[in-house]
Amino acid sequence: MRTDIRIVSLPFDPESELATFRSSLQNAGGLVSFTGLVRPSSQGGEVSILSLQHYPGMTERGIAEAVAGAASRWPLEAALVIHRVGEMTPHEPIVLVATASVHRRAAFEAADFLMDFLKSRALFWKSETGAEGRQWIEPRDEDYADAARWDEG
Amino acid sequence: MRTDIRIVSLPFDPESELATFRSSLQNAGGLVSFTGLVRPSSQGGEVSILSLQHYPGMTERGIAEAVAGAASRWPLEAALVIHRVGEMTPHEPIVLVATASVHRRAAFEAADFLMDFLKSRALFWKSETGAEGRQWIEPRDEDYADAARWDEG
Amino acid sequence: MAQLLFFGRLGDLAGGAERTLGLSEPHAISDLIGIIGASDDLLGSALAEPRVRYAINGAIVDGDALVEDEDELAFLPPVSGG
Amino acid sequence: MAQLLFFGRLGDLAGGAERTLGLSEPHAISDLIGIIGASDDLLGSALAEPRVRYAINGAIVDGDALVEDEDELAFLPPVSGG
Repeated sequence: MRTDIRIVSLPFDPESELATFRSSLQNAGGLVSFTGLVRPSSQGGEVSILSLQHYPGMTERGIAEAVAGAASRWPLEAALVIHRVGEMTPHEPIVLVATASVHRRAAFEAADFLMDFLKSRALFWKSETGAEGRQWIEPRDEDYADAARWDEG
Repeated sequence: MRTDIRIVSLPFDPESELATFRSSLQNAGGLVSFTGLVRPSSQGGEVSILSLQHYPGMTERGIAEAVAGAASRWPLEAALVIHRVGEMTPHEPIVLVATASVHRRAAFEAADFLMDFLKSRALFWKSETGAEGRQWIEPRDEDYADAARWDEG
Repeated sequence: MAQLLFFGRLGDLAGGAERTLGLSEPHAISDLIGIIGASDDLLGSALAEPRVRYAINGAIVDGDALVEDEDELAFLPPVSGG
Repeated sequence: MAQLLFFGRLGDLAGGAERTLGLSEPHAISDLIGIIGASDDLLGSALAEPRVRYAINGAIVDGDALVEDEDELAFLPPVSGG
């Protein structure tokens, strides 16, 4: 399987990345993508800046292990993970996950699995700055529950 | 929910459609897309031309009902379905489904649901032309089983 | 004239996706299949297969439904998915 | 000098994401937390919270692991997801 994993500190263009990803495919019949966007508000109210911190090296290795896990569960032709770090403003893309497979279901499940990993287990620390100042965020119970769906029984 | 449903007989560019779709979003935190591509081979061997027929009007109404069904199950901000008909060659996009929601899981499930509908219940008739001539295709058992996952118990 | 539409492989059997049929009075779809089958056995039995669905003017109906002279009657074999 | 890294809210408490610490001999992480806590009570108890994980040179370890003078010791609070 071809994999492309990148942590980027500058804005990226999800659609041009997807176009490149699609043009690389040989046999895949389907491509699933998830694009995560900075939301203009959260539980705490309006958000003006979202800031994401990672642990260079260790964060990438964790994501690479999750991608390898996806490749061992599903027959994928290629997978792409691009994750933004640093300071972002509402509506900017934070994350792009794309998976391609001969089988539609495999591409869906692998993208879903990778997003659950990124949302609950990848080494990212997030703070939001709004009217009330800056606040550190922890995963929602929902994110832990989503990720636990894939654990061995 | 904003919906955009189109049956097109000329090639379309999934990534430029996705860019337009993304730029329309106000509150969505996530966008899921599925892009289906003509595969260069199938059970019957190499495929040189894929031909898709639809029933103008009735096919669109069926898809619109499925999109309305998705909107009633999941909190979606927007949904996009573009489906190609006519003659296509390998690697050309056949279908693009995109869903956007505040909730990641809703966007994933709605896109998955719509693809299952399109693959097994939408009014499309497909033939493949290869070395052996032209052959009409019926859905795989897998497609029926995928679609049945969403039926009321 | 009623407009008959044959989708998928039915179009190959009918030698074309469309055909017109003058109806002096309403006929049930099953009767029309009988009339078509009288002159084209292969097409008639393909149209009568239980997996073939019928639509009059874009609405799914069963074989008892009556077709009138201005109607569009479509024969829909199992769909193959997009 | 050992390099200490404080992620997420721990960086705010430590007054910076990085700090160096000269170690004449190896120390268990739990001992180092005690040393830090002696001069900064708030940071010390935040580092000792059970949900905080430790990594030495990029590998997750437990509190008994020994930190040497050239090591990078990271304090990882619960991740918040991408």
